[in-house]
Amino acid sequence: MAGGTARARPTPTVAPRGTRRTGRTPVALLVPAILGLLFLVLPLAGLLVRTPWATLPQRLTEPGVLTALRLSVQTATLATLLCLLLGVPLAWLLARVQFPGRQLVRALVTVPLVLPPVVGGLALLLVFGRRGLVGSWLDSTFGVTVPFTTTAVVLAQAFVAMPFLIIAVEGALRGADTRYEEAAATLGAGRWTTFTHVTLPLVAPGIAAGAVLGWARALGEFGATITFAGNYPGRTQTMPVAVYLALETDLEAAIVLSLILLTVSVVILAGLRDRWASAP
Amino acid sequence: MAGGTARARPTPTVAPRGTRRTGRTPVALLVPAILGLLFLVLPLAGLLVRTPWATLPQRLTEPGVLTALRLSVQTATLATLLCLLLGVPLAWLLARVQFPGRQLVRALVTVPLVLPPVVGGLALLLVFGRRGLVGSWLDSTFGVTVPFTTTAVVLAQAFVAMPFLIIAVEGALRGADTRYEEAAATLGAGRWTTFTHVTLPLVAPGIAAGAVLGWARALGEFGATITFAGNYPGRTQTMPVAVYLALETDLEAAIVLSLILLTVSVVILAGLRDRWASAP
Amino acid sequence: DDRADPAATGAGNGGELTVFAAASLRESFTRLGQDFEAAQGVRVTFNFAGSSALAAQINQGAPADVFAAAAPANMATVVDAGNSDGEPVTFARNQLVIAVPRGNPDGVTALSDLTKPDAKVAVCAEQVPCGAAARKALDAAGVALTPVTLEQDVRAALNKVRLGEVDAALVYRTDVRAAADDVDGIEFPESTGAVNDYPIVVLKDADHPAAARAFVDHVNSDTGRAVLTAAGFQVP
Amino acid sequence: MTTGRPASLGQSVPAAGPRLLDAHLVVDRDSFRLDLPLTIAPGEVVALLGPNGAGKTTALRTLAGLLPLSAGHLTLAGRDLDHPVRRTWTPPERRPIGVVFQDYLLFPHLSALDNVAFGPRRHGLDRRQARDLAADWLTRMGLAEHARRKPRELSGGQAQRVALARALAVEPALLLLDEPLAALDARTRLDTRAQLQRHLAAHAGAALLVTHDPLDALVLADRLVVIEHGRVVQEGDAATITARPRTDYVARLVGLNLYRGYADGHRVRLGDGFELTTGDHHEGEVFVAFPPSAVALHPRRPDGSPRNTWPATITGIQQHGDNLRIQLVGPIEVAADVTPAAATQLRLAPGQPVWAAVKAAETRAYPAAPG
Amino acid sequence: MTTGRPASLGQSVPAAGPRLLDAHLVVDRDSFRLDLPLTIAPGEVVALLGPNGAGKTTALRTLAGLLPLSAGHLTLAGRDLDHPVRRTWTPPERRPIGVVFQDYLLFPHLSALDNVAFGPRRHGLDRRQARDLAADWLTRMGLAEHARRKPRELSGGQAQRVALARALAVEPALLLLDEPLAALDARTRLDTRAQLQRHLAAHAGAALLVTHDPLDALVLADRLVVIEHGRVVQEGDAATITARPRTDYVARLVGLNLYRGYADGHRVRLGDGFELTTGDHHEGEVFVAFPPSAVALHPRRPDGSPRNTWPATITGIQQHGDNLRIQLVGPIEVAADVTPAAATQLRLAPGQPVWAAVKAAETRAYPAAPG
Ligand SMILES: Nc1ncnc2c1ncn2[C@@H]1O[C@H](COP(=O)(O)OP(=O)(O)OP(=O)(O)O)[C@@H](O)[C@H]1O
Ligand SMILES: Nc1ncnc2c1ncn2[C@@H]1O[C@H](COP(=O)(O)OP(=O)(O)OP(=O)(O)O)[C@@H](O)[C@H]1O
Ligand code: MOO
Ligand SMILES: [Mg+2]
Ligand SMILES: [Mg+2]
Repeated sequence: MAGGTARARPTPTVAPRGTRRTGRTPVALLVPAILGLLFLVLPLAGLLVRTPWATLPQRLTEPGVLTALRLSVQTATLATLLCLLLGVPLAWLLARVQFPGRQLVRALVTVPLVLPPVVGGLALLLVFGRRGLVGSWLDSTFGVTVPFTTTAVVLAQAFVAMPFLIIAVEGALRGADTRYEEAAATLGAGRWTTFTHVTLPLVAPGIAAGAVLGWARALGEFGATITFAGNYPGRTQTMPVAVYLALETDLEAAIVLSLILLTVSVVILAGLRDRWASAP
Repeated sequence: MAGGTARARPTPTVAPRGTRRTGRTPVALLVPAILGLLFLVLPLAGLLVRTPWATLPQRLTEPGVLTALRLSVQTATLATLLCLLLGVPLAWLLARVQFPGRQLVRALVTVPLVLPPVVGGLALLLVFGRRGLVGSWLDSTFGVTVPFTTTAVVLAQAFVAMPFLIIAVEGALRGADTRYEEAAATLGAGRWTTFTHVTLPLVAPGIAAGAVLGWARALGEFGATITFAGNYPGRTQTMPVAVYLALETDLEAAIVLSLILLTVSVVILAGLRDRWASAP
Repeated sequence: DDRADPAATGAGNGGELTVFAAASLRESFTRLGQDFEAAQGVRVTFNFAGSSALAAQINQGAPADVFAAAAPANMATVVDAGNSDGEPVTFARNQLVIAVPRGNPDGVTALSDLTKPDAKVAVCAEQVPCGAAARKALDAAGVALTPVTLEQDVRAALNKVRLGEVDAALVYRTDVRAAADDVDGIEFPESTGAVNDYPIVVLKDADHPAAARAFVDHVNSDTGRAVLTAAGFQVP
Repeated sequence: MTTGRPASLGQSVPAAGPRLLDAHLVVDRDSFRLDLPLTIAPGEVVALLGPNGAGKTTALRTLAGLLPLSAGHLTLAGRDLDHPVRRTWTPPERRPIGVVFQDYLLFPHLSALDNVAFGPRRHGLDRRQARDLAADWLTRMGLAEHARRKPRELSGGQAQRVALARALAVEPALLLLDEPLAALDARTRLDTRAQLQRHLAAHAGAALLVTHDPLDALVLADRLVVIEHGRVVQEGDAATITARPRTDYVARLVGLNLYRGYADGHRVRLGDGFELTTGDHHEGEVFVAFPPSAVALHPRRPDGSPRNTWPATITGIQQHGDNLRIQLVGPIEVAADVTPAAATQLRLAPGQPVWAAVKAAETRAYPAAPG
Repeated sequence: MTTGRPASLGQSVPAAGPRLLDAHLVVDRDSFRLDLPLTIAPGEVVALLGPNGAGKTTALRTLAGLLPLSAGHLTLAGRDLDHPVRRTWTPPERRPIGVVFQDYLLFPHLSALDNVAFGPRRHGLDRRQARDLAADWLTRMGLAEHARRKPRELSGGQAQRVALARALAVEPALLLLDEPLAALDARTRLDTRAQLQRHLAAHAGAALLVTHDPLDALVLADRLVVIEHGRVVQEGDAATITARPRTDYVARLVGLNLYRGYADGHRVRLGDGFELTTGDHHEGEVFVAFPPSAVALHPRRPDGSPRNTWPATITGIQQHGDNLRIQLVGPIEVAADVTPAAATQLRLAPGQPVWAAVKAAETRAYPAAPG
């Protein structure tokens, strides 16, 4: 499974690669794979065609852009951490513990996925808003109001991103061989130690995949953010919100902002993935 | 790993469950898991509190609602199939074949995730629209225009949903033991047969998780749909679009529509998951 | 309202005025805000979003001083919930035009030109103000139009024209003015009966009611009217 | 080689002295039922033998706490670890039990060293101490130079030895070993077996060893428990079991021909009417056993002394050590060992009819009722 | 038990007659290098033996096409399957090679039957035919009633037999078996070994068998290849290897004490100055071997005939079959087998000094240079 040293051998029967089993990539897989890639990447090309390259440097240096970008990356990262903190245990619960109503909980977890984000933001407002179920209590007890703060951005992003993480991690947990956990138990590891020392490392690729999904979803989140956190530059105006506003007036500006967001995320993901993708 | 028959034994040391290893669920996992669940479910409660239960039956029977609901479920399902068709091979390529630029492709796959959906819709227009890169060719050659059709809805949903599927499936593929594929090869199975007969069944839970993610994301998709496919009842008006428009005039109506959408998706997912969650 | 610590409410700094304004007002209000800051020495923070979302936020206790909506219906939601301080006033009007690609290749001159069999037309959905206005105008003209799409807002309809996906769209004059590079606006007589009003009001929970009133006055002042007119609005 | 039904054994023969482990393991799994009374004294090593699918791994899993009992009980050092009726159950991590799994189950993300250090860490040692201890164990297992390797970089046998070290490192009161030596080569096996023997002798705890290798069982275990289809078919020390197998499986294990019949003095009537004359004198249900080497083959009916002679047909010939082992059918199925020289002389080949003869003095008869 | 370095063997001894497999397997893996010349004739069964980590599995993987050669070549039935210099390489699925893996690798999602039917399906049989064939194989393996089970519901030994059936069902030209009998119990092992032997005899193809069990190797294989550290240390038929081990590993495998020294007539000087008198007469580098049973132990220096006597100290005692095997240190390390009666009489215990004696007639000396 280790990367191994590929031996370059340009032969009709394809060069073997490391310790992996090798052979010609079947056309039946290659064709749809390439079609899929084109389908995902072509629209990006469409954006690039419409990009006003001349004004690009100027846009980049506009102060509001960098602020929004920084805010986006920061909040998406915090939201991902929150998702990991709450979502991984929840995924574990769903995958490893049998309890009544598990099927229902599992389906409920997907709710934020299906909810149109704007409605999600509204729902968050109904709960954490100053007049909301939890928010009114927070306000009267601690004098804290959540909406329209950077915290609200993080919560909105975490709300929409968490299901992705949970489902990906639960899938990984179900795929993992539970007998390693049994072995850990016989060595004196309780469920918690087993979780941290055996389960987590074993499903690390799945968690990484889930975190990437969650981070990307959080980074692109717009509807819930603008509804729950509003649109204040420097505080709650993330890149997608800036893009939305730019769309109101200037198509090209919106495209440029989107491309900036994309470039940053692709660079970060490519960098991160280099690490974890080679791990297992 | 099989479900097994739980023996009910209400003892301080927790009843063992089937063949699984058993023991008390650690608080360090239980607390964040429950917090996570609350975080995801409370907003739903917020919506329920605001639901005008009295007018609910009347809303449900409005003809436009059922039409939009049917269209949503149909297009999301078709989009998921398209994602499976193109996305699983692409995930396989990323997980199993080493080729130059793999890291970049992997990062590019996440682009639609990060792109604000409205911009995604715009990008699709720039490619498949009447004046788009591919669309103008389609129009002049076949007289086909994609935007404002149900096909456009499916494409928009597939575009935003595919990354979820790909990342989930690739994670599952990386977690799977490649030695089974080696064993298949020694039995005369080529890469394609190995893929269909060994790899796919082995990563079935991962694919199912990815499909659920994709379906749910497609079902909730709004921005790319309305931008690329527009909004026409019965043809391109999906539930999220209907919800968004209802939101413009009537909060309660929007909440009711959202709840209908959610209920349908939770019922379908709970039903589906009963099947695949017990499989591995 | 005499909350002790405005910072803790998330409303921002003490000397800061918060204005919730419809997204279509972004350019005009940003300029007005700069003028106001210069004149009054009060910082203005805007929260631009869809009018309906803003109304929902305000009704859920959002810390805002002023609400400027793109339609009376959204304003009514806030007023009916008792969150306004006084009666809203209409500070601007917007009128429909037919947006066509620059140079008007199909030679559109009237609403009835949009009913040609192969013409692709975008109008706003009836739930949003420009859609309601379009309905009114089409009814007034007695034109039975079958659009290919009912757009979520004017900008979306306009962008369909800009990208060439539709041959025409019914949008506001302000929108056409902002996109003058790509589209032409064809005025039509029935639009006068389908004008959309923009109301503004000071909110009940305003932290800075005085400054809020000053801002509303500023919008209705000559300076304000000039800025709005320049953007294509009509002013009452 | 036909066999009688195993005699009903009732309760397990209790180990002499105090019992460290006192269990009656009852587990239902689909169509399979394990019903195994089992006691082990402190310091005692019990080998659990049985054909594939007999329930050995199932028994180990219940002891380790990985599978709950359906009925019965499980008491270790006076502690009730699993008792369905009393509704008590102790999770695996709180049982003083170590396990070497049949397929290793080394943690793939940890080095060999950290795999072995895992248990000691959980038992309270700090990282440094645990690693020192682990390094020590690996050295004893001859794996010092592989300490940094990940399991997938180890060969099968190396992995097995790491698994052994990992289980031993926590010094459990009861050590469970599922085929611990199966994947080891002859040389390492000898060393590891000796070490295992030393370790088992050194600590006061007990051990249960699942093995298919009679030599492992004989060398390492104080007592053998043989199960088939989830039930005990024979139990006792090596000498008894070797001398007096009670089932076909045990007979093959120890290399004897075994029959069940009804004795009337020196004559034993087997089920199908055939009679054997034995040296021993018994009345009633008995087993008769004799080694393949006691069977002589003749081209024609022999005259001379052997009282037991019968015509038979050769069905198979295999090399067996220096000799050939000949499988024969006839009134009874029997295995015979002959030297290659004799085989050549007799021109033995499958299908060929021969006469088999066994001297009564070389057979052993013993009562079928246990005791 | 000290041993000389294995003599340099150069090229593999080619099999007699036509070669089905003609290979020189060279693989580099981190610090490990396999360098194994290997030829197998049609119908021949070669056993590959070696200590853990010697490279047996690595060799199997290169033959199967799961690991590319770093150098050398691999030709099967005249087809170049892997030849780095000629840049040809055939993927595993197009090699007429079947593999039984060390840890089974049964497809977890398929029943035992479908696991076995998998290969035949890929080789063109329709579903019905493939299943019939698979059912047939399972029946031969004594697994008919487990055909519908999933691998996780099989015991270790049952799984191993399904894996065996799966590899055999495609009737490969070259069958590779990585410890195919290791997990089987004594009874099943005997049957399966016999079946395997029949099957191997029946088809024209060849087989390479990795095993740790000398008995498996002796019974099943026509020729033995012993590797250590990735290189061949000894090769030949069972008789030669049993009689003339060339390394410590082989000596232990066949149960002999082995030394290397310099012969001058009947006297052989070992490395450390100690001299052994042997029955054989040689000049130059030789090996000297004798069985542990040839070593007699005495409480005092014996008078009498044995020419080789030396003082030694007991370091270990193990049961070994019916006897005790005593490990001794002294001028040379040696293992001695004594009966329990003798041990009791001598009051043997670890640490106790004794005198060891070996008759010259019971030792064998043979040249260290191969041939
Ligand atoms: N998860 C399971 N579900 C159903 N039956 C099972 C399961 N696991 C094992 N069995 C069955 O239980 C019986 C006992 O299996 P077990 O693994 O205990 O045998 P074993 O004695 O360890 O055999 P081996 O020597 O081959 O490892 C077998 O018939 C097996 O097929
Ligand atoms: N993926 C790998 N990367 C690096 N080294 C490896 C890898 N796999 C095996 N090795 C090393 O290669 C050597 C040969 O291993 P191999 O598995 O071929 O041994 P083996 O003879 O089959 O041993 P066993 O009898 O224990 O199965 C060992 O030293 C092992 O540690
Ligand atoms: O500014 Mo609006 O509410 O999008 O028409
Ligand atoms: Mg077992
Ligand atoms: Mg191996």
